[in-house]
Amino acid sequence: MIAPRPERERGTAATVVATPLVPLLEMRGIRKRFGELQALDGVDLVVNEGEIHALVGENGAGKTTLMNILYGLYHPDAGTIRYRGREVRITGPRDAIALGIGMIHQHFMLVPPLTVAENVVLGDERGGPPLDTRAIEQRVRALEERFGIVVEPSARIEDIPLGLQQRVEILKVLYRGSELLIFDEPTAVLTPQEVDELFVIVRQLRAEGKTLILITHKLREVLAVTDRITVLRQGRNAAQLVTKETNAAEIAKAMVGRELKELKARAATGTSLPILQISRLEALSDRGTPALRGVDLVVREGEIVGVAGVGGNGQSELAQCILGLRPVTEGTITVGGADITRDPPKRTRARGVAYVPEDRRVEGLVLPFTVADNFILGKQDREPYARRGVLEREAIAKDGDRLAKDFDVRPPNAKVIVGTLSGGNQQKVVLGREISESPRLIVISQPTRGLDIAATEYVHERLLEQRARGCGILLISSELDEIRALSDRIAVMFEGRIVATLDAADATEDRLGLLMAGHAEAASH
Amino acid sequence: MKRLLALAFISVLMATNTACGNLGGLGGPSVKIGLVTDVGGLNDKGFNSLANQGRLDAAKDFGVETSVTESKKQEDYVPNLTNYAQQNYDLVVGVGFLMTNSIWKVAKQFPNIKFALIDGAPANDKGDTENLPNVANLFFKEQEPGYVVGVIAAMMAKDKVGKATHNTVCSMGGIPIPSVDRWIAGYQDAVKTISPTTTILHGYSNDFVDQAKGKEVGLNHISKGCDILFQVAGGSGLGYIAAAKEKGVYAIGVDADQSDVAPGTVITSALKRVNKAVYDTVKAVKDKAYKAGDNFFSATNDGIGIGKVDAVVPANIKTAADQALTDIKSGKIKPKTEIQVKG
Amino acid sequence: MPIVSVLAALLAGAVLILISGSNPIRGYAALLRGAFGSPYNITETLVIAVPLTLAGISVAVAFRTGLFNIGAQGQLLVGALAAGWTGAQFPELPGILLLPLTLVSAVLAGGAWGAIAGWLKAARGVNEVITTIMQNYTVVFVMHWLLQNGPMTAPNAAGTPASSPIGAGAILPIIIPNEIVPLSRLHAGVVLAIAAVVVFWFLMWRTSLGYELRAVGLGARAAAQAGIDPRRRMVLVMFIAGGFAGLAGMIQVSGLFHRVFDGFSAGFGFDAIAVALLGKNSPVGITLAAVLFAAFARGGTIMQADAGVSSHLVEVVEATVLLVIAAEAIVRALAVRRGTPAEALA
Amino acid sequence: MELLIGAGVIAATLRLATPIAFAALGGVITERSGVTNIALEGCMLFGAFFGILAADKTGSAPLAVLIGLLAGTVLAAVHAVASVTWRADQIVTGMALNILALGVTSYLNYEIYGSGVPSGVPLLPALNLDFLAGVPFVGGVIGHQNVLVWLALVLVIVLQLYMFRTVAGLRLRAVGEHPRAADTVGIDVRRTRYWAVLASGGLAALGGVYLTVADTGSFTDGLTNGRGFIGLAAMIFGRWTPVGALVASLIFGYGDALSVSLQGVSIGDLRIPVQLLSTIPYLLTILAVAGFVGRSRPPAADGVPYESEGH
Repeated sequence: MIAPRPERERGTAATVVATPLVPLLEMRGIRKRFGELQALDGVDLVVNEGEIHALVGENGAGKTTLMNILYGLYHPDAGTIRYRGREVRITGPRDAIALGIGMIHQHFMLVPPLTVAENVVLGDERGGPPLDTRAIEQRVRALEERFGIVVEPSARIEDIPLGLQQRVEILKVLYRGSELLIFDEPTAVLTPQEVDELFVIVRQLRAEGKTLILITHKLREVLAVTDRITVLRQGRNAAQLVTKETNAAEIAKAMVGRELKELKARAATGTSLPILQISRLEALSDRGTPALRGVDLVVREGEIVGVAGVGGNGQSELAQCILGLRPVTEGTITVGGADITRDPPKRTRARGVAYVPEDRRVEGLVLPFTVADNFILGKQDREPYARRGVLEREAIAKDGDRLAKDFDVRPPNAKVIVGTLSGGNQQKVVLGREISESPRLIVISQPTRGLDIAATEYVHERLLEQRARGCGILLISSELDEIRALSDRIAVMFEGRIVATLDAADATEDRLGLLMAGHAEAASH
Repeated sequence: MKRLLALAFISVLMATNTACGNLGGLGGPSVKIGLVTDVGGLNDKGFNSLANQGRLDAAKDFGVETSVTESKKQEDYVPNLTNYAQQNYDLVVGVGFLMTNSIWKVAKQFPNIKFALIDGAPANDKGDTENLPNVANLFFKEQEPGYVVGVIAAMMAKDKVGKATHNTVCSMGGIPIPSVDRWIAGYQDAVKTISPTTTILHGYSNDFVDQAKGKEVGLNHISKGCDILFQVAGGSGLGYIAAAKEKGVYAIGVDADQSDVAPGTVITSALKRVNKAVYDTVKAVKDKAYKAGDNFFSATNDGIGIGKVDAVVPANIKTAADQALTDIKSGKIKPKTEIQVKG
Repeated sequence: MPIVSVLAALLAGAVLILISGSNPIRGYAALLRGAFGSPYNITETLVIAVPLTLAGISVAVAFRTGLFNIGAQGQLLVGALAAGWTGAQFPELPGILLLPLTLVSAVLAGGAWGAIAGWLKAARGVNEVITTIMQNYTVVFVMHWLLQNGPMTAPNAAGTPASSPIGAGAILPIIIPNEIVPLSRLHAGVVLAIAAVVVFWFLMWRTSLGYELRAVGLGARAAAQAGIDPRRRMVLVMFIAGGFAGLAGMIQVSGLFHRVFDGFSAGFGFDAIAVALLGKNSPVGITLAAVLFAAFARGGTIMQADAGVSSHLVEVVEATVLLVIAAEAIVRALAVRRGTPAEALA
Repeated sequence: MELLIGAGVIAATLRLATPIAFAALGGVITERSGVTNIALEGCMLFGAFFGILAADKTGSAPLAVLIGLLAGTVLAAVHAVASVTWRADQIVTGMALNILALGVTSYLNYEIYGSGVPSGVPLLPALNLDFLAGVPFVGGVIGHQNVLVWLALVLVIVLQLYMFRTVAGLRLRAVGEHPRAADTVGIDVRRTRYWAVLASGGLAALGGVYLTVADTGSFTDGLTNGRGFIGLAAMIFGRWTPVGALVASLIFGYGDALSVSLQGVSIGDLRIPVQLLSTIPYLLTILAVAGFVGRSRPPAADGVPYESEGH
């Protein structure tokens, strides 16, 4: 099961660890088991003071589990943690905070109805009993100035974009005077510019004497900003590297244990026939503010149109409007020439529209249902799955097993509860359900968020297959690499508008980044 | 789920073990009396608690063995009555007009067991009254004590005695049904007869439990000038008395003597001696003098009466009340049974 | 483990009974005898279990769809009123017509009353907990009005707040002959209840509609994007929930009382909430939990009658057992869940 | 007009709203922490019974308030243990505690007082604001309200401030919205929830104390008559805020007051049956929520047991 570690890597690790200083953090032989799964099987992690240390590995390699142990959220089954040379027991976040360890969580630990300042100081308000809002905001502002991180302290979390929410997470940690900062997949939701800004912050923190652990699977980022690298694979140490002395291929190989596939070159399959036409589309957000302000967009048969943009600029609302989940206040949407502007999801889907929502756990799947039951979601009242309103259990089970096999769901058992599957396999269930009906149009949001490399490759291949079949695809993603790799054309959304639509060939990362940040003039350059 | 199954299984096991061979411990006294309350329960401050008082008195005085069952739902009446009948109790007493059909059903099945029903007669499945040879119907003439306390209220109001200065009297029922309204009918009849100028108010709490609601009706009546308050509403009525107490006016108790609920406020009580009815019926069974069919408890046999009269009530009024009671006994006064002033 | 906890709860109850001056062994013996100790007592336990099961299904159907139906009590009474009215309105009709008519009217009336809460939630966003609580009280007072010398009061009621008896055709027959269990009241309603349990199971797990309801309950947004409109399902499910409760009301009228008495069937709708949750909203679970509750109700009464234990102490013992079972069930469920890695690795 | 908005009706509104407001405040505080407490009814019943018992046995009304409050807190403590520590189903636990409270209070009431009621019990006084006597309407409405009515109003303000203007309130809300986020910054989720549940019991119990020790002076079995559940509805109606809960309680109380003041009133020849008058508060509440409030969002983690990971 578990690939043997190459000798060479071990040697590398040994030489690097032999630094004269006492390491700031030493985790040795950490083990953790969840039921059947040995999540960590004797992992070591050594972090020196003042460095940026990358912790890389695929999803499920154990990175987050290891960090949750360091932060006291999980208790290890075995192993020791030494901090500043002293053995410590971390039984909860309080212990970690007291030691000077702070964590910027991947799923932000922010309370949506509270303000930025309230979230920053929560649990360490330094005052009271009365809540002195002004004093708190003052303190947060001072902190922001010191580290050059700017967010309006009186804004509510639920009103600000994810990029800013992440800054709040960083501020929270800095506010507590943490010396060791753990960043868990910090760039997943950021634009390239925001990533650059984050790295400026990260380097500045290092200059201030902070130590950082960066959990990621994006190699470019690892190479750009870190000093040393620990690679995990399947719950074990796969490599210890020094950033300056390695390259992307070496890290990737250590992560995956094999060479990566290249995406196949694509033949142009696009016809001129538009399948989706959106004109002057307007809609409101959940809070009643304008979310779409006149969107025009066309997707043709056999074409992938990518929608790039910083999260929260109307992409989700756009997808929901197409599907009929959100009322359209102005404008029209047609699919294959038929007006679907006011159609409910059921009728929209009947016209051959498939939808892969961005949050598969909440929107895509009914988690407590089995794989087979999730495969028929939306088809539960049609033959062959139902006759006269009565479910055809046999047909459901049979097709469930077939689809689970076809789409490589693991375990390949349609009776498994979907909630217990990994993210990648959950996404396969959604994708399998949606493309098994041979749709004419697929609206797909964040198709590979949280997936490991193999699953990402799998999803991309399937999408290209659909494109080749002549299906139109509207691809919404915050992963620019993904958009650029798959799209024929790229539309950039900013504040509820499509500010530019570029051919893939013209869409350089810089240009997209500028457009995403609202610099519309970039399109003309 | 396993848990429930297991529990049910154990239950059955233990039940079969214990089902036989118990009850042998009874025996002893020859007469056994069972009382089944209605859903109001033993603490209802009304006919159930009085019936229970009668049971306890009888147990003490006659040495009979007694038992009581509180009904939690109307669905319980039949099995609760049946339980005693199956164990060959000598007398099974049911309380309340809601049991008329249940007692008919059970009594028909157990012709050798004697039954008694407070405030009702057996009613067959059509809803028609059908007297049975083994059911004693214990009726009360609630209008009679209502009339007597009405005399006191009317004269107090007319003569403006003490705090009764507005020549207004009032009353509150629990719900508008005949067995409640009869009290009020007698009360109003007396006031209309003795002091036609007195204003009469009347209301309902629509509840027998909620004291706060009763109090609000009381405060509402007092704000309209009422200073003598008569209630027929169980626990809710206690709230009505509380209103009188808070505002320093007078109240009249019901069912039992409620003078100690609020001394100085409760000037008297209209009594319905359910305890006596039960006690007498037990005695009759013991003495083999049990009489099926209608048994009326009225002024004639002291089945009704009035409670302690507070010192604030002048002697002449007290005398007038006694006289009214005597006149009712003799048939000279026949209090009305229908309410005249509805609100 | 669970048995140990339940025994501990019963032991605590025994101490209370002892302190109150009664004999706990005699008390518990009476409890069990009252619930299951004779064929007659078993049938009486079942008589109580029938409406509890149906009301439990009413609550469960809503829970499965993500709604909290506190209104089973009111829906039951509305169903009873409808059954009482229909049954008395056409007394001459033969049973083959009148019984279905009575049943359908009760189901429709209970359903419509329940659907109000669903509609208010779907159309106006009104939390169904508020609506159903308020509706419960409203029914009680409307029932007072109808039956206390009101429009539905029987002409021969003689002071009893009751409606006219229903026609013979509307009556659910006793299913156990007097020769086998003398005096038994166990009526064909128990068959209806079993049928309802099967219908509940079939509806929820074997039909497209049930699939949709469960999908809405477990993942409303996933259901919505798949074309299952949660709002319509809210109205529909509250209609179904009300229908089951209405059927319970009809059974009390047609099976037991043969008319409507003011204030009857008190509390079934509230016990039903605990029945549904204790039974994990599953058909078999609800049935067993209903029997357990009914056993406590009947056994508790006999405990007072035959062992002199205060009925209120019986309530205390019942509550203690309920608490222990609730805590046990959840702790157990959590222990199982903790083993799954999905959450941990997400 | 007098019957609809006279000083008498509005004063009655305040009285009738008070116990409901206490229960609703209890609901607000516990649900804001993420624990549903459907046992408010039982806590109220405990407060009502033990309050009047204490008043009777100690002869001191203030002491009665304290003991009543404590009794409700004790019952709530059981709920806290079951729902926070054992992570039992909060609704089943609540239902069980309601049954328990009814049983315990009814049992003790019968054992201690039999069929009688205590008399000469010291009650909490009204606050007589004589200087308002001359002021029309206002004097009639608030001139002679019980101290507990005032306490309820004060508590609404205090809790509103506590919840939105104090550090502890901030933490409470964080725990109810996102317990994990609170946990990661070192806030003790369990302890916060424990205190919130205990406080909810105490507050609901004050509603019960009001009924017996302030309003009527005696206890009868089950006299709270569902007010705990009405309080729960008022909490939702008031969108889980103290001030909102008060407004909701007042609307309900107003309906209740109308159902009394309109008795005997006829519109032309039409006499509204008294039973139907009693439906006013319930229908008014539904109408008010449907008409003005609409959708309301509970705290995100309401009713969800919290389990810190990895233990």
